[in-house]
Amino acid sequence: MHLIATGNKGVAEAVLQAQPDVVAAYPITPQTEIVEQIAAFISEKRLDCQYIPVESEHSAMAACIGASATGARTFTATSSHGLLYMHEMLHWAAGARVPVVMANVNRALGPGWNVWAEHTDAFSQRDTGWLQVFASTVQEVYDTMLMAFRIAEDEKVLLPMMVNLDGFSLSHTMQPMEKIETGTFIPPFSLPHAIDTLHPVAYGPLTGPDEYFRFRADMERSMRSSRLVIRDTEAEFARLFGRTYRETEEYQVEDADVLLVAMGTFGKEAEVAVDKLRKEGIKAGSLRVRWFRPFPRLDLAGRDIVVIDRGYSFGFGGVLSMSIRATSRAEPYSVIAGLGGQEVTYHDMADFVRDRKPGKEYWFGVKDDV
Amino acid sequence: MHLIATGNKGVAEAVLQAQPDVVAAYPITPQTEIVEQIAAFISEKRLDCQYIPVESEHSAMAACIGASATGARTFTATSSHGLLYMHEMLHWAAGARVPVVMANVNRALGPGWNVWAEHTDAFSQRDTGWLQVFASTVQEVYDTMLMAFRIAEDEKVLLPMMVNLDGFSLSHTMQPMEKIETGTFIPPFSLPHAIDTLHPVAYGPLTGPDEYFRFRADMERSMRSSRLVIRDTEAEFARLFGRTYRETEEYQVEDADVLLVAMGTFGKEAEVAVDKLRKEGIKAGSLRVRWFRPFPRLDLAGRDIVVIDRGYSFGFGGVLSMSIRATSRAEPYSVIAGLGGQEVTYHDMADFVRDRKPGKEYWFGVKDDV
Amino acid sequence: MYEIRIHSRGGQGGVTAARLLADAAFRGGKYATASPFYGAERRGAPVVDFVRINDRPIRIYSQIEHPDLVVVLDPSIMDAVDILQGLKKGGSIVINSPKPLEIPRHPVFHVDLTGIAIAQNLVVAGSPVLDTPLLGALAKMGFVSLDAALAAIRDMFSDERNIKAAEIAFRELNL
Amino acid sequence: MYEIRIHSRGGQGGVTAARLLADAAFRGGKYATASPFYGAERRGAPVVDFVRINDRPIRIYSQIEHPDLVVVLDPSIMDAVDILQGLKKGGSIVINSPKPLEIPRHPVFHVDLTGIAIAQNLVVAGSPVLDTPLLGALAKMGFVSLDAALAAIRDMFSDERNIKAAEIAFRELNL
Amino acid sequence: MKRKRRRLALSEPVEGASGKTGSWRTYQPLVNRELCNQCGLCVLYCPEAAISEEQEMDLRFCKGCGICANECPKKAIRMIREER
Amino acid sequence: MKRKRRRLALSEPVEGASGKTGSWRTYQPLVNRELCNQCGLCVLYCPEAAISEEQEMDLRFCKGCGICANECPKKAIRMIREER
Amino acid sequence: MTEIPKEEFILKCTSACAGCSSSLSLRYVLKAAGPETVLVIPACCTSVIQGVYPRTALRVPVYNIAFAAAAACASGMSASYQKKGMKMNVIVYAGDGGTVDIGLQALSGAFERETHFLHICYDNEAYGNTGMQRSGSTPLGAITSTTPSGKIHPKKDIDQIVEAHRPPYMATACSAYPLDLFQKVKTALSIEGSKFIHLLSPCPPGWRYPTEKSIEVGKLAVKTGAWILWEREHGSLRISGPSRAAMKTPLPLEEYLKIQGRFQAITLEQVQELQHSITRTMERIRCELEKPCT
Amino acid sequence: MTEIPKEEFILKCTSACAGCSSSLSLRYVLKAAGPETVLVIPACCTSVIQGVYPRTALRVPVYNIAFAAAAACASGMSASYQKKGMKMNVIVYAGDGGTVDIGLQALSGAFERETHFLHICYDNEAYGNTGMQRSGSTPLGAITSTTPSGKIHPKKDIDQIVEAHRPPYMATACSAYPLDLFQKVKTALSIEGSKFIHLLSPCPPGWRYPTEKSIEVGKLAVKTGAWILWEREHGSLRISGPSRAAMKTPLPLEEYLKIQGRFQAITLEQVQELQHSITRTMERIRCELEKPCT
Ligand SMILES: Cc1ncc(C[n+]2csc(CCOP(=O)(O)OP(=O)(O)O)c2C)c(N)n1
Ligand SMILES: Cc1ncc(C[n+]2csc(CCOP(=O)(O)OP(=O)(O)O)c2C)c(N)n1
Ligand code: SF4
Ligand code: SF4
Ligand code: SF4
Ligand code: SF4
Repeated sequence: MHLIATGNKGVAEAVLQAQPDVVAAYPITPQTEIVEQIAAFISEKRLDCQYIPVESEHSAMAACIGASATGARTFTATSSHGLLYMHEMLHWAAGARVPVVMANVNRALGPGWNVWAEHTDAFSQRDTGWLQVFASTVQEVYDTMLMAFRIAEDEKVLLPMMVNLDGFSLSHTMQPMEKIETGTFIPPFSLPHAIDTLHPVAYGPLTGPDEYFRFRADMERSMRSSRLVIRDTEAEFARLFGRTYRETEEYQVEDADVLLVAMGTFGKEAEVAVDKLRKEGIKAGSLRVRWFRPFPRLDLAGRDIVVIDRGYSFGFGGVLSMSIRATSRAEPYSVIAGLGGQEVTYHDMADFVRDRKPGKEYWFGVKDDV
Repeated sequence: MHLIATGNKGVAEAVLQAQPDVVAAYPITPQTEIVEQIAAFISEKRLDCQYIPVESEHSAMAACIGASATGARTFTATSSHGLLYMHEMLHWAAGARVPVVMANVNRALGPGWNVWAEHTDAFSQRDTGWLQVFASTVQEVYDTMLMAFRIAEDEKVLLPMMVNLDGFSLSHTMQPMEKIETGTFIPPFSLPHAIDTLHPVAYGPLTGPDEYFRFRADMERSMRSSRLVIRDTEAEFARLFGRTYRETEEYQVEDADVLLVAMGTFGKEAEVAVDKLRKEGIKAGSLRVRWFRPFPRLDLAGRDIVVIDRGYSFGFGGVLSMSIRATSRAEPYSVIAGLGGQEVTYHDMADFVRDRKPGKEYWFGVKDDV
Repeated sequence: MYEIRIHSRGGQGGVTAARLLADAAFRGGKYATASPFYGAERRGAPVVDFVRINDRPIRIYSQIEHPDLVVVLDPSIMDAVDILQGLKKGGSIVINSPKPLEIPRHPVFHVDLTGIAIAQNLVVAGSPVLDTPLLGALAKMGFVSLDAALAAIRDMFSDERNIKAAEIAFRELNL
Repeated sequence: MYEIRIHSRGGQGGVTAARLLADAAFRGGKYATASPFYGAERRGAPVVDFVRINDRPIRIYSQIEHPDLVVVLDPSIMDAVDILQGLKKGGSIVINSPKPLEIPRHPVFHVDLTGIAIAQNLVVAGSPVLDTPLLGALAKMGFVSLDAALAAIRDMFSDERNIKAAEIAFRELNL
Repeated sequence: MKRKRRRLALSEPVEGASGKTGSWRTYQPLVNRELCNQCGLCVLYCPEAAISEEQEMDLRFCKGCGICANECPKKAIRMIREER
Repeated sequence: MKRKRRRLALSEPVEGASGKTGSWRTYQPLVNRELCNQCGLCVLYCPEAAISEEQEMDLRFCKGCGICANECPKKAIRMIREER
Repeated sequence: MTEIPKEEFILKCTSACAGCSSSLSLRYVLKAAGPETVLVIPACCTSVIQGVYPRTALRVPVYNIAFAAAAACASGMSASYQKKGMKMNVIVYAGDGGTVDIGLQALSGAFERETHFLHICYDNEAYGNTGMQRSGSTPLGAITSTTPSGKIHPKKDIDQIVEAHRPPYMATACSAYPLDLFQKVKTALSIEGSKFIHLLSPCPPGWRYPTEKSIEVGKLAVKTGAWILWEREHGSLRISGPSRAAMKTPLPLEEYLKIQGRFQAITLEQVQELQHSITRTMERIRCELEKPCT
Repeated sequence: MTEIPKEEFILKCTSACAGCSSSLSLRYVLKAAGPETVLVIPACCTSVIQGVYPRTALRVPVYNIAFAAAAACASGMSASYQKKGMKMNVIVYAGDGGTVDIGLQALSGAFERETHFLHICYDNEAYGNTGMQRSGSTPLGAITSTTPSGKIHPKKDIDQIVEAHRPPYMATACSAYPLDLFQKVKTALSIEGSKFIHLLSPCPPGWRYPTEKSIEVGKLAVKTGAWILWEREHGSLRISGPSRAAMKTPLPLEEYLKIQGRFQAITLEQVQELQHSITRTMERIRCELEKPCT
C-alpha cells in the first residue's frame, strides 16, 4: 500500500505491524508524534498492546527492560535529552541482553535549548552496547524499523537496537512510502533467558571480575554476529519486498575520485551534490553510512573523502570522521556541519568537496578559526 | 608534608585545599570514602563549605551547575552508575560552561553488578564536553585534583573537568604522597558569566541553529585552548612543587622498539613490564596516556605499539586503541583487558608485548574467539 | 520540480496545509515532500513550510531557496520576514487577505482564508485554522486537482466543514 | 620488596590492618602500599589485602603472587581459600588463633587476636575488630617497629584500647 | 570594537523579545470609553501587560486573546475583526 | 557436552550460595534442652533459617548473630566462644 | 490592588500563546519577588515563553535547566548564596510535568534538605510545551494527545506529597486570582526554608476553550470547588477568600467541565468520581479546620 | 503461626550481615508470596544478600535493576503479565534509598498509573550497602558516615507521600513482627493495583548495636511509638496488634535511642523533636480513627 507519511508516521506504522506487547514512552520534541500515533492506534483498538505512560525516559527504558525480561516485545521512542536521561538504562538494557527496539529522533542537546537535528545525542550512546542505524528517508525509516525487531531479537544478537532519524528534517518531513504486508518476516518474540518461575534464577547479581569480563566479551561476540544477521535480514527483506539495504548506501562510488561521506538526511542530499559536481566535471560519489553500531568495515584506504559530521566529540573530533580514520586508512577532510539544525544544502556540500583539505577539520560557517 | 594515603584520601585532601564553596554528592562504591571524608572535614570545621546531600547523582550535578552559575567553586565525586545517571547533566554542565570539578572513581557497569575498576564509565562520557584526565598514583591523583580547579576555571577554558582514578586499585590503595602548600596556585573562583541581578540575562534559552552552532564551536575552541592552559598549569606546578606532568608519561620510550600504551594504574604497572622485557632483551617502552579529553596529539606513526584498553565500545573496538588509530597513523595490537576489575599483572603485560599481532584485537583470557 | 514555500504562524495550520498539499500531489501521481521549519514550537511563532512536487523521487531536505510559489497565511508576517526572498523570477504569491495586494513583478492572488475559516467556524482555541481552505485555494492554482485535495482533507479530518471551506476557497481565489 | 598478604573477612579489620601496616612502614622510612580486594563489600565475605614494603617507589598494583608472609585473621577461611597459594619457599604465616598450628615447610606463628580484642572490648556490632592487635603482632615480626605501629594506630584511632591491644599482641605473638 | 566573546546563549531583556506579537491578532480589542468605569480589571488580567493604567491597549503587542473584553464587567471592550 | 551459552549473569539457587557462613561466627549458640519449651521463637527469628523445627542449629550456616539466644524467653540458648 | 507594584519584570511581549494564564501569573510572581530574584526554569512552556536567543522578555536572571533538574539546580544556587551570605529569592517556576512527574524526585530531595527556595508549580494539567500529552497531573477523564479517549487515572495529589515534607509554607493559587497569588508569593518569600505554591493555570490550547475564557475557566475551577485556594503556614491551614464561598455552596462541577473541550469524552462515572473527590477534599479540609489533627 | 508455610524461598545461606533483620523479613515476604513471584531488586543490600554470581540463595526469580529504576521495571513486568493474562506477584524489595530518594520518582509514577504490583521498602534508615551514608529516611539526630555529627533534617515521611497516591493498600511493618508482616504481604498481594509496605528493618552495623539485639531494637521501636504498625485498606486505617498497646502507653523514647550507637550525638532538642513528631503522629492517627476525615 502506497501512502505519504512523515518519518514519525513511518516509525509508528512499522511499530503497529510489529505488534509489540509493551510500549513505554515519554514525549519529547520532535518525537511526540510517534507516541501520540501509537496512543491513537491503541485507542482505536488497532494495536493490542500495553502502553505505559511513564513519568520519565529513565523509567521508559526501565519498563521496557522489565517487560522484555518477562518475554514481551517492547518498543520506545525518544530524542535528545530523553535519550540522555536514559543513558544508564541503555547500558543496562544491553548488559541485560534484552532486545528492546527504540526509535530515536536525532536532536541537539541543551543548553541553549535547541530542537533541531544533530547526531550527538545518539553518538553519545555509542559505548552502551546498542545497535544503531541511521535512516535517510521515510521509506527507510519504516523498513528499518521493521527489520530492527527481527535483528535485535535474533538469538545470535539479543542486543537492543536504536533506529535514528533526523529531527524535523526527517521526522516531520512527508514523503511517499510503501507499506508492506510483513507476513512472517518478524518471527514471534522469544527470549531464551526470559523469566520463568519454574526455573528461578537471579538476573544480573554481583559478578566477579573474570565472569564479568566473559559476559562483556559475549556482548561483543553478539555484536559481531549481528553483522551477519543484519546482512541476512537485509537480504531477506530485499528478496521479499524488493528494497535493498546495506551497511552503507553507495552512489556513483565506483569511478569516483572523491567521496562525500555522511549519515541520515545529509547522506541522501549528498547524492544531489554528487550530481551537481559531476555536472561540473568533478567525479564525486556519495557513501551514506547507515550502520553506526556495529560500525561498518569500510574500505577507504587511500581514497579522497570528505566526511560531513553532524555530531562532535569535544577535544577529539567529528565522531563519524574519527571513526572512519580509526577503521580505515583514510585521511578525510572533516566537515562539522548541521549541529543544532544548521542548514546545509547540497550546494554547500558541493563546496565542501571543492574546497577540501584532506586531514583538516572545518566548522561550516564559523568565521574565526575554531 | 609527607603522608600515606589512599587515592580517595588524595582526592579529599586536594578538595580540602581547593576550598570549594559547594559540594553536592551522592555515595557509590568505591567513591564513598571521598564524600565521607569531605563530610568529616566539614563536621570538624576544617572545611567551610555547603555540603548538599542530594538524593541522586543527576541532582548532584544539577546542584553543582546551579551553584557554579552563581559564582561558586563546586566539586562532586561519583563512579560508574552514578556517572551514568549524571549523563544528561554532564552534557548540560559543559554547554552551560560551568567549571565543575569532579572525581570519578572508574568502575564497571551493570548488569551483573560489579564494583571493580574499568574505564567504560568515563569513556562513555567522552562526547559530553568534559575535560578528562586519568591518574595512576595517589600523588598524581592529589596533584591533578589541585590542578583541575585551576584548569577548568581558567577563563580560556571554562569547561567542567573530570579526574579519573581506578576503582579500588587506586581509590583504595595506600601510597606515600606529599601534601603541598598550594599558596596562590589556585586563584579565587571567578566566572565571567556568573548570575548577576544587576545585569539580568536568561541562560540557555531556545537557541536557533546558527547561534547554537557557534556556541558549540566555542566549546571546541575552549577545548583547544585548554591544551595550552594544561601545559602552562603543569609547567607552573612543576616549577613550584617539583613534580612534572604531561599529556602522557613516557618511560624508556626513546630507544624502544615496542611501546605499551595504557591508562590509569595499568599505565604505571606497564613500566614494570618494560623493565622485565628489557631484562629479557626486548627493547620495550611505556606510554601512559593521562589526558583523554582533550585527547593528546601522539606521534606514533609507524611505531610498534600494544594498547591495553580498559574500556570498550561494542561494535567498534577498544576506546583508547581506536582513539590512537584515529589520531595517529599507528596500527596497534589492541588488548582488551581489565574490564570489571579483571586481574592483569605486569607479567601479563609482558606477554601481550611478546605475543603481539599488530592490527589485531585480543580479549585477554577469553578462550573462544570473541 | 515545483517548489512552494508557505509562511505562517504556529497555530494557523501551515504545517498541516503543507502536508495536505503533498498528500494531494501524491494522490495525483507525483512525488512530493513537505517539511516544516519552526522557529519555536509555539503558537504565534513564524513557521515556514516547504513543499516539493516532482516526477522523480526527491532527495533534497534542505530548505527551498528558489520557490516557484510563495504562500502567505499571515500577511503581518511580511513585516518581519522577507517573503520574496529567493522567489523565482515571475514566481507567484498567494496571500490570505480579503484585499488585493500589489507586488511588483509577481502575480499576486488573494483569498480571505481567515474569513472563510471563521464563517465555517473552523476555529481552535481562538485561532481560525487555515489549512483546509488553503488547500482549496491551491487546487485552484492548478498543480493539484480539487478532487485530490478533497480526498487528502477527508483522510485527515472527519468534519465536513473542512471540505466546505476548501470548496469555498477554491471558488473565491481570484485567479 | 617485602610482600604480605592478609586474609580476613569483611568486618574483621583486615583492610585497616593493611593500611596501618603500610603507614607504620612508611613512618619507618620505607615506601609502602596497601590495597584490598573484596569479593563483595559485606560483612563476612572473604577479603584479601596486599601490603608491599620497599626501599624504592612501588609501581605494581596487581595482586601479590608470591608473598613473603601470609596473615590469616580468620582461620576458618582456610576451608575455602588456599592461603598457601604462591607463598614463597619458607615464607612465614601468622595466624589468629589461640592454639599453635603446624604447616609443613613454613614457620607458623600464632596469637589469639580475637581473644585480645574481646578482652579489650574492641567489638563492633558483635564482631571483634582485629586490626590494631594484628599490627602489634606484626611489629613483633620485625619489619615495622612497635613505635611506628603505635604511631600509625594513634593517628587513626583515639581510643587507647587499640594501643593496649597492639601491645598485648606484640607481647603474645609466639615468635 | 571587539565583541565580548560569547560562550553560551545569554539572552538580554528587551521589549518585543518575541517580535511584535500584535500581528498574531485576528481580533482586536476596542474600548468604549463611555461604558468604561476604570475598574482596572482588564489591566489586571491582560497576560501581555499590554493595557496601560489608562486602558490604552498597546496594539504592537496585544495578542488579541479577548480576555479583557471577556472580563470587563461593563462590557466596555469589544473584539473586532482585525483588518490587514 | 557443549555448555549452554552464557550471555548474562544468571545465578542458580543453591544451598550455601554465600559459602559456609558458619565460619563467620565468633560465638556459637548452644541450646539447653532442659530449659527449652519449644516455643519456636528462635526458629521464627533466626535470620538465616538455620534452626530446625526441633531447635537444631545448622552450624554450617548459623552466623552466630545471637538473636536466638537473645530472644529465647526461657534463656535456654547461650552463646559460647567458638573454638577454632 | 494598590499594593501591587506597577513595575513589570516581564517586558512586552512573551511568546506565550494568546490567553496563556501561566504567563499572566508569572507577571505577578515577579512583581511579588522583585529584582533580587533568580528564576529557575526546567523544560516547559516557560522555556519558550521567555523568548528565543538572543532576546528575552524577562527582566530577572533566568536559569534554564534540564527537565528533571530544577529543584536540584535551585538547591545548588541556594547553597551558594547561603555560603556567600547573600539574600536572594531562588524561585523555580515549573510546569506540572517538571514538578509531579520527571521533576518530583529533585523536588522531594530539596524539600527534605529544607533548601531555602520557593517552588511554584504552574499546573496546566498536561505537557504543554510538547503539545499537550498526559501528565501525572492531568485530571481523570481529560483528553490529551496521549489519552485520546480520556485519562483513566486520577490526578496525582502533589499537594499531599509536598505536605508530607512539612514545608513551612505551601499554598494553592489560581491564575484567575492574581492578587491572591501575589500575596502568597510575598508570604512564601518572607519565610525561611522550602516553600511550595501550586498554581492552577488554565491553558486555551490544552484545555480546548477559546482564549478569552482563561480567567472565566479559572474562576469556575474555584467556584465549583474543582480547585480550592488555601495556604498552609507552619502546618496550619487557612482557606483563601475566593474559595470560602465555594466551600459552602459550590457551583455544579459540570459548569467547569462543559466549558472545556478536553472533557468532551468524559464518562458519567468519571464525573461522579471527580465530584466525589472534590467532596472528599472539602470534607477533609473542613474536618481539619474544625479539629486540627496535627 | 501455624498458617506460615514451612517452605523456605531463601536457601541457607545469604551473605547478609549476621543479625540482619531485612534478610529475616525477606524470608516471610517470600513465604507469603510463594513461587509465582518475581522479585525486583534495585541496588541495595539485597543485591548482595542474594549471593554472588553464579549462585543465589533466593528460590524465586530475582531481577536486579539499576538503583533508580525498580518501580519502573516492575511496571514493565506487570504490563507484560497483564498482556499475557498471567497472574504473577511482582514485588519490589527496595531499601529506603531506593524508595524515598533515588527511587521515589519511579515509585510515584508507578502508583499514579495504578500499576499492579507490591512495593516493599525495607527501611534501615541509611544507605546500608555502601556503608551507611545518610538517606532521606535517616531520622533526625542519627549519625551516619555522611552526617558524622548527626543528621539535621527529619526523616522523610514516605508514608504520607505514598498515601497521597491513594493506593488500595498500604501498611507499615517491622522485622521484629514477622507474623504481622506475613499477613500484610498476603493481604497486599490479594488486592489489585499498587500496594506499599514500609518495613522498619533494624541494622546492626548501621544502627550500631550488637547483632543479637535486632529483634529487641525493632520491638522497642514499636513499643516506644517511634514506629507504629498499621494498615490502610482502601483508605481506612487499622492499627495492628503490636502497636495498640504502644498507642496507649508508649515506653519512653530514650529506651529506643540509647540502645543504638548512632544516636550517641543526638541533642536534647532533637530528642524532643523526635518525641514531638511521635506524639503528633499518634494524635493524627487517633483523630482519624475517631473521626475519619476522608
Ligand atoms: C528529559 C527530557 N524529556 C522530555 C523533554 C521534552 N519536554 C520538554 S517540555 C515538556 C513538557 C513540559 O510539561 P510541563 O512540565 O507540564 O510544563 P508545560 O510545558 O505544560 O508548561 C517535555 C515533555 C525534555 N526536554 N527533557
Ligand atoms: C545511580 C547509582 N547511584 C549510587 C549507587 C550506589 N549504591 C548502591 S546501593 C546504595 C545504597 C542503597 O541504600 P538503600 O536503598 O537504603 O538500601 P540498603 O543498602 O540500605 O539496603 C548506593 C548508594 C548505585 N548503585 N547507582
Ligand atoms: S486582547 Fe488580550 S492581549 Fe490584547 S489587550 Fe486584551 S487582554 Fe491584553
Ligand atoms: S545465632 Fe543467629 S544465625 Fe545462629 S541460629 Fe541463632 S539466630 Fe540463627
Ligand atoms: S500551551 Fe498553554 S501553558 Fe503553554 S504557553 Fe500556551 S497557553 Fe500557556
Ligand atoms: S548493612 Fe544492615 S541491612 Fe545491610 S545486610 Fe547488613 S544488617 Fe542487613
